[in-house]
Amino acid sequence: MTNSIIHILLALTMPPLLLGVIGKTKAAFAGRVGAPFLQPYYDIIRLLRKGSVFSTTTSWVFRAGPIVALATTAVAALLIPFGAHQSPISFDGDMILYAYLFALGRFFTMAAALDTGSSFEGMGSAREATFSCLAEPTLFFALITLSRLSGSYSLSGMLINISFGVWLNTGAALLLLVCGMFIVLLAENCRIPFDDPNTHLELTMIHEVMVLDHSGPALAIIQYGAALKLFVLGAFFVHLALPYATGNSLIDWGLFVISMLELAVVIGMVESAMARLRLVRVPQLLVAAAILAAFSTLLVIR
Amino acid sequence: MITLADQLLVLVLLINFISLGTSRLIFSIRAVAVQGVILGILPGLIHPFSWHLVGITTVIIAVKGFVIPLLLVRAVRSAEIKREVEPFLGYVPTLLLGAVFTALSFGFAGKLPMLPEHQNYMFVPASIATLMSGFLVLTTRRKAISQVIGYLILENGIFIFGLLLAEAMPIMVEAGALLDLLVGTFVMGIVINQISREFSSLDTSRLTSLKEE
Amino acid sequence: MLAALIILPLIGAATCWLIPFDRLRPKVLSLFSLAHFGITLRLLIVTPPESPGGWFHLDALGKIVLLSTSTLFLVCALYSIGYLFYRQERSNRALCMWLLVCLSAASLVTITHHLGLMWVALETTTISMAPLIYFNRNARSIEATWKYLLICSVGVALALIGLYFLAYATIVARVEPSLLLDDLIRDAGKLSSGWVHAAFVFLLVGFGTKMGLAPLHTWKPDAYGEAPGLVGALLSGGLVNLAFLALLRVYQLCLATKEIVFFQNALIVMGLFSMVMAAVFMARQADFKRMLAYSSVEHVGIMAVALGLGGKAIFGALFHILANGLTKGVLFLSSGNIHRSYNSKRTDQVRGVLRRLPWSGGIFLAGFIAITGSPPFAPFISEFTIISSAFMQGQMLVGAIFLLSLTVIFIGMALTVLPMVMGEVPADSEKTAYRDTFWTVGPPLALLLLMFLLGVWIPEPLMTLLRDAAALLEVPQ
Amino acid sequence: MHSALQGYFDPALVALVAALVIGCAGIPGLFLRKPGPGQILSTAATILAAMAGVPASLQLLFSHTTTTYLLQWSLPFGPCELVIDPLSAFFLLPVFIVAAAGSLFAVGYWPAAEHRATERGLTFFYGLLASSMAILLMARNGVFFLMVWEVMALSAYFLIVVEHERENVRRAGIVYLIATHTGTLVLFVYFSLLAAQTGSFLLPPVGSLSALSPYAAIMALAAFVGFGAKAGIMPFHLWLPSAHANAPSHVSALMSGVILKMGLYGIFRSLTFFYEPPLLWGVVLTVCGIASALLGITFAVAQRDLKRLLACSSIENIGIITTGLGVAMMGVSSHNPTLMYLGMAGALLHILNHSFFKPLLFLGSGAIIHAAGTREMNLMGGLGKGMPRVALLFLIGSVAICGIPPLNGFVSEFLLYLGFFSQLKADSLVYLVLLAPVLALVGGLALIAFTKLYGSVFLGTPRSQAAAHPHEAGWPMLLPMAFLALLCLLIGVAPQLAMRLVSPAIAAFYPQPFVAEIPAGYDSVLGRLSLAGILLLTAVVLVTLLWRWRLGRGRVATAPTWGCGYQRGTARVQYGATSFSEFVVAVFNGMVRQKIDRPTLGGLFPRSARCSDVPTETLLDRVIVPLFMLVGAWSAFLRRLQYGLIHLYMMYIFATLFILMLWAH
Repeated sequence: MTNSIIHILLALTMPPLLLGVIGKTKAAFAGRVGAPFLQPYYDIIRLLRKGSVFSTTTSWVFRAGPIVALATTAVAALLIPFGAHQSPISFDGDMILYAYLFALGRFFTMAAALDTGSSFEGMGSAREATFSCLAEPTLFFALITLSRLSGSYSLSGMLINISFGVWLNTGAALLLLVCGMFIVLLAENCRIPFDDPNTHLELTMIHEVMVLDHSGPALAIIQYGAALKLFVLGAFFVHLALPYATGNSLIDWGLFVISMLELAVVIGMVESAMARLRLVRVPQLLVAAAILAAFSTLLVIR
Repeated sequence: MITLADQLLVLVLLINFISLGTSRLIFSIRAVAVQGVILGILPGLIHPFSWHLVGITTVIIAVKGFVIPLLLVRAVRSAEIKREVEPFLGYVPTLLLGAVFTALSFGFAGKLPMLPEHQNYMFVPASIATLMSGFLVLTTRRKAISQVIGYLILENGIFIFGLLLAEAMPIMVEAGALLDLLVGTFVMGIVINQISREFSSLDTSRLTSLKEE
Repeated sequence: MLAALIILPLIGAATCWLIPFDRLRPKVLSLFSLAHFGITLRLLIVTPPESPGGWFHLDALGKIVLLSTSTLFLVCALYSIGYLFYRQERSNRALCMWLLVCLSAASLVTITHHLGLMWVALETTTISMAPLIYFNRNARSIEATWKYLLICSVGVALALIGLYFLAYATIVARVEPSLLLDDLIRDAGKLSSGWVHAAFVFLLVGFGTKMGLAPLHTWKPDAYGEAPGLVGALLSGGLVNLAFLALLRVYQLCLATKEIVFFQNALIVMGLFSMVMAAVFMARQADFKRMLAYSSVEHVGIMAVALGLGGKAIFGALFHILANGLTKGVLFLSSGNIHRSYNSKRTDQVRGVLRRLPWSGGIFLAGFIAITGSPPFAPFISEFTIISSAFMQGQMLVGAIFLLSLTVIFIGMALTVLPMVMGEVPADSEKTAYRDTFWTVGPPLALLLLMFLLGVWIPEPLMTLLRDAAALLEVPQ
Repeated sequence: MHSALQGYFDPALVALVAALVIGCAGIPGLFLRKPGPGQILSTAATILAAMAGVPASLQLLFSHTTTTYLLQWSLPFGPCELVIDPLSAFFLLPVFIVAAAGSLFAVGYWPAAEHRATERGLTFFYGLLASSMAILLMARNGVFFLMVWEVMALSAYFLIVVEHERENVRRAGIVYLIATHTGTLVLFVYFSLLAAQTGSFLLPPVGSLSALSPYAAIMALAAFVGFGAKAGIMPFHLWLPSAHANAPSHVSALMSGVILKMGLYGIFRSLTFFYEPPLLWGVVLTVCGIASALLGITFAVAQRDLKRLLACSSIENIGIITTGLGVAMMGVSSHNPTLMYLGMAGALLHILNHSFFKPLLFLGSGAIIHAAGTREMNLMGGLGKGMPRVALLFLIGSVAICGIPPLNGFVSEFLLYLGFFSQLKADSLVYLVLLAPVLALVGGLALIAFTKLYGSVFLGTPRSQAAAHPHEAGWPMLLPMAFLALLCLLIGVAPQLAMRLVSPAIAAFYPQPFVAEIPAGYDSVLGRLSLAGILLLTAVVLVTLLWRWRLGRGRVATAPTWGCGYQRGTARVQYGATSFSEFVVAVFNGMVRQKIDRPTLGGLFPRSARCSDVPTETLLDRVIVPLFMLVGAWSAFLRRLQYGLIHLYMMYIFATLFILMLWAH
C-alpha cells in the first residue's frame, strides 16, 4: 500500500526534475551555468496561470488532445513498476495495454495537431505517426524477450525479474535490448538525435511542432505529460540497464530515484554529444533498433 | 452375273476417279449421272426379278441418271461457269488420295465379317471407297455445284451398301434413298439457285463472311 | 392419340399454307401448338399402349424430350404473334408452315422406336428448318443456310450408313433383320462387334453433327446467328434435344452390346472438347447471337460428358434436356427482342439494354445467370449433379477440365453480357419501332419463371419420369 | 428475460421467421405505385424482425441449444436440414444488427423520393441479401447451402451495380461477379468431395471426418479458396476494394460488416468437420492471415478514396481474424487448449467487433459523402464543424478499429496477443510469439491510416467548395451509427460480457469440458482490463476538470492559427490526405505501389503544374488483366478454326470419323 502511494507521488512530482537535470547536464557540457534544476516546475506553474488562445479553425478535438495524452500517460505510469516494487495495477497482459495506451494518446495528439489546419502541425503529426509506428515493434520484441526470461506476462513480473544474475546468463540478449530500447526511448520522447525539444525552426521539428498552437494550461499539461512520458519509459529502461535491487524497500526507492537521475544525465550527455539526424535517416535508425531487439528475442527463444 | 456386278462396281470406282480428276463440271455431272444409272441397274443383277424391283430400278435410274443431272446442268448454265478453277487441292494429289482411300477401304472391308453369299462381291469396299471419294470432292472443291456432286457421290456410296440390305428391309433402303434424293436434288437445287442469284456465282469460297475474326 | 401428335401439326401446316392473311397465321400456329401441347400432357399422364409391331412406343426418354420440345414450340408460337407483328415486310407463310412440319417430325422422333423411321424424321426436321434459317433473305442468311444444309445432310447421311451397318450386322448374325430398338436390344449379344463398332462410330458422328458436338459444330454459330430469334430457340432448344435422344437410343443399344466403355469414353472426350472449344470461342465474342450458339455447343458438351460419366450424371443429363432447352428459349427470344430494338447484334453497339428495354434486358440477364448454372435456376441442378458425380466417381481430371471451362465460359459470357445490359444507351444507336409488348415479353418471361420453379421445386411426377428414364440408361452390373 | 422468453416460444423458430420477414420486407415496395411507403414498410419490418431475432439468437447462444428443422424439398439431393447451433447463433447476431441499422440508415441516405428509379430494387435486394445470409447460417445441406450462397452473392452483385451508369461501378461489379462465381465453382468441388466422403449432401457433424484421408487436403484447400475468395483473405482479395467502394454506403456496411464474415463462417464450419487437423492447416491460415493484415493496412494507408481506405482496412481485419483462427487450429492440432481458446476467442470476438465498427464507419462515410459530395479525401476537411455528431461517432469508430483501449477493437487484439505470448513458457510453437511485433506494426499502421482519414475529413479547414458547407445528417442516419458506437463502447468497457457470447460458439469446435473452466482464468484478466478502461476514463475526466478550472482563471481569446510567420497560408497548404501518408508510403514502398507523377519545374518562373500520387491495385492491374489478355491472344489463334471455309468444316467431320474409326478398331 505504502509502495503504491510512493509510486503515485513519485509519478506526480518527479518527472519535470528529469528535464531539469537534462538541461543542467547539457549546460554543463556547453560550459554554461544553465537554468536551475527546478526550472521545468516553474515553467509549468507559470503556464497554468496564463490565459489561453484558441485558433478559430479548431474544434473540441483540439482541446481534447493534451488532456487525453496526459491521461493515457498517467494510466501507463500506474502499470509500470518503479524500481523493485510492484506497480499499483498489474495483471497478465498489462504490457499490451501499456503499449496501446500510448497509441491512444498519440491518436489524440495528432488529431489535435491536424485540427489547427496548419501545414506545419500536419507535417509534424505525419512524421510522429511514421516514427512511432516504426518504434512499435521494438517495444514488443523487448516485451517478448523479457517475458521469455521471466516467464511472466505482466510488466511488474518481467521487469523486476531482471537482475545481475540474468545479465550474467543472457548478457548478449540484454545488451542488444538495451541498445534498441535506448533508441526507442529517445525517439518516443523526441530527444536528440531524433528531434530537438527546444529548436526554433518549425520545419525540422517533429513533436514540438504539433503543439505549436497550444497555450496556457493546455501547454502546461502537454509539458508535464511529456515529462511523465519520459519518466515512464525511462523507468522501463532503467529496469533493463541498471537493475540494482536490495531487499530493503526504502533503499530500493532511493536506488530507483538515483538511477532515474543517472538516466537523465546520460540523456543529457548524448544530447550534447550528438547532432540531430537528417529526417530520412530516422526511419533507418528505428528499423535498426527493431532489428537489434529482434536479435535479442531470437537469442532467448531459440 | 456376279462377275458382271463386280465389273460394274469397278466401273463405279473408275467414275469416282474421273470425278476426282476432271475439272470440267459438265463432264463430272455426266459421270455422276452414269454412276447413277449403273447403281440403278445393279439391283437387277443381284436380286431375283420382281415388279417391285423394276419400280425401284426405274425410279432410281430416272432420278439419279436424268433429273438431278439436268437440274445441275441448268444451274451451271445459268451461272455461266465452265470449269472448276483452282481447287483447294490439286488434281493429282486428289487422285492419289483417292487411290489411298480406296485401298484403305478394301483393307477395312476385309476385316469385317460378311454373309457367305456376299462374300465374293466387292460391295462393301466399293461403297466405302465411293463414300470417301465423295468426301474428297466435298473437301477439295470450291464450287457449290461440285460440292453437290460430291454429296451425290457420297450418297451413291451409301446406296451401294444399301443394296446389300435391299431384300432384308426394302422399305428402309428405299426411304433412305428417296429422302437423300429429296435433299440432294430439290433443296440443294433451290439453295444453289438462290446462291447464284445472290452472289451471281457459285463459288463457295465467297461464302465466308460468317467466321470468327 | 399418338397419331394425333403427328397428324395435327400437318393439318396445321396445310391450313397455314392455305390462309392468305399474314396476321392470322401466327394465331393458327399458336392454336395448333397449344393443341399439341395439350395432347402431350395427356400422353404424359396416361401412357398410350405400344403400337403393334413396336414401331411406336412413347417411353420415358421420349416423354422427356417430347415434353421439352412441345413446351418450347408452344412458347415460340405464342412469341411469334408478337414477333411477326414487327416483321410484316415479308410473308410468314413459309415460316408458319415449316414450323408445324418440323413440330410433326419432331414428335415422330420422340415416339418411334424404329431407328430407321427416327432417322427419316430427324432428316425431315433438318430440311424443314432450312427455309426458316433463310427467313431474312440476305447474303449472310443464304450462306448460313447453305452451310447448315450441307453439313447436316452429310452428317445425317453418315448416320444412315451407320444404320445400314447395324442392319447388316443383324443379317450377318442370322437374327431376324430389323431396326426396331427392342429387337436390337434383344439380339444385341449376338451381333458381331466389328460391324457394331463401325455402326456406333458412324452414328455418333452423324447424330453428333446434328447435335453440334465439337468439332462437328461448325454450322451452329452461322445458323443460330442468322436465323430469327425464335428459330434459334427451336434449333438450340428443340432440335439439339432430338439429336440427343437419337444418341440416347444408340446408348441404350451400346448398353446391351457391352460395347459401352468405348462409347462412353468417346462421348466424354468429344463433350469436353466441345466445352473447351466453346470456352475459347466465347471469349471476347463480338456478336451476342453467336455467343449463344457457342453456349449451345457448351451445353451439348455437358450433356455428352454426363452421358459418358453414367451413374448419377445420367439424371443430370436428362434434367439438362429440359433445363438447357427451355433456358435457351429464354435467351434466344429475349435476344431476338434486343436485336429488333437495336437492329444490331454487335455488342459494341448494343449497350444499356436495361435502360431501353427493361423487361427484355432483365430477362436476358436472368437467362445468362441461369444458363451459367447459378441457383436458383434449373440448370444449376443438372450441372451440379453432373459435376458432383464426376468428382464422386473419382474422375478428378474430367471434373477439373469441366469446371475450368465452365469458369472461362462464365467469364467470357459475363464480359459480353454485362456491358450489354448495363450502362447508358449510346446516343448514336439506331431508333427502331420495336417496343416491349406483352406478346414479345410474356413468353420468355413465362419460361424464365418455369426455370426458376424447376430450380427450387421438381414436381413429383416429373421426378418419377426422370427416374424411370434414368433407369433405362443404367449400366447393368 | 431470456428464461422468461423460453417459456413462450422456440427461439430458433423466431430467428427463422425473422430471417424470412427480412427477406420479404422489400417485396411490397415493388408493387406500390408511390415510392415512399415501400421503403418505410421494409425498414419497419426489418427493424422489428431484428428486434425479435437478436434476443432469440442470444438465448440460443446462452442456452447452448441446437435446434434442427427438416425442410421439405423435392430436389434430388437428400434431406435438407436447417440447424441453428451456438456457432450459427453467434454469426446471426451481426446479420440482424447490421441489417437493421443499414435499412434504417437507407431511409435517410437513399430516400425513395430522390431515387425513384433505383430505390425499389435496392430495398428488395438488400432484404434478400440479409435474409439469405441468415438462412445460410442455418443451412446444413451442401446443395441448399450453395443455393443460398449464390443467392447472397448475386443479390450483393445487384446491390453493387445499382448505379451502373458509372463506368467504374460496372467494372467493380464485373470483377466482383467473376470472383464470386469462380469461388462458388470451387465450392462445388468442395461439397461434392464432402458428399463423396459422407455419402450424403448433409454437412457432417463436428469432428466426424479424418483430416488425414487423401481427399481431406483437397477438401481443405477447396474450402479455403472458395470461402477465402468471399472473405477477401489475401491472395483472393482482388475484388474487394473496388466492390466495397462503389456500392451505396449502407450496402458497403452490410458487405464489409457481414458478407465477409459469411466466408469466414464457411471456413469455421468446415474446420469443425475434421478431427486431428494437421499443423500445416493452422500454419497456412496464420501466414495468409498475417499477410492480409499487414498488406491490407498498408494499402489502406496509401488510399485517397475514403471508402477504398475502409475497404482495405476490412482486408486487414479479416486478416487478423484469420490469424486468430490459424493460431487456434495450431492449438487444436497440438492439443493445447489455452492456445486454442485464446486464438478462437480473439478471432470470434474480433468478428463481432469488426461487424460493429466497420459498418459504423461505412455508414459514417455515407453521411460524409452526402455532405461533401465526393469520396476524395483530399477535397474534404473541416467537416467536423458542420456535422459534429457524425464526427464524434466516426471518432469512436476510428479509435475502435485501431484497436485502442478503452474500445472493443482492443479487447480482441488483446486476446490474440495473449495467445501469441502464451507459448513462451512452452517450448513447442514458441516462434508463434513473433507474430506479436507484426501485429503491433499493423496496429501502428492502422493508427496512421485512421488519423489520416479522420484528420483530412473532419479536421482543419475545407479544401474545396463542395466540402465548405456540410450539413448534419438526419436522425435516421445518426441513430444506427449511435447504436453501433454504443455497442463498441459497451464491449470495450465490459469485455467479460462479450466473452459470455464467444464461449458457447467455441464449444462448437472443441466440445471438451475444459471450455468451461479456461475462461474463468481470463475473465479476471478481462475484469482488470475493464477496470483499467474505467480508470482511463476517470483520468480523462480529472485532467479535463483541472484544465477547465485553470481555464476559468485565465482569460480566453481566439485568433487564427499561427502561420509560423507565413501570412498567406490558404486551406490548400494544409497537410492533405496524400501528403499525410506520403512519408510512410515512401518507407513501405514496394509493398504498396503508387502511380506518382511529379512535374519537372524548369526556368526561373516555372508555369503552374500538377503532381499526384494514385495508389494502384498492383495484382489486378499488373498480373490478372494482362493474363486474361494473354489467354485471349492465344485463343485468337484457335479461333482461326472457325474460318468460314466449308471445306475445312467437311474435313473436321472426315477427320473425326477417321480418328474414331482408328480408336474403335
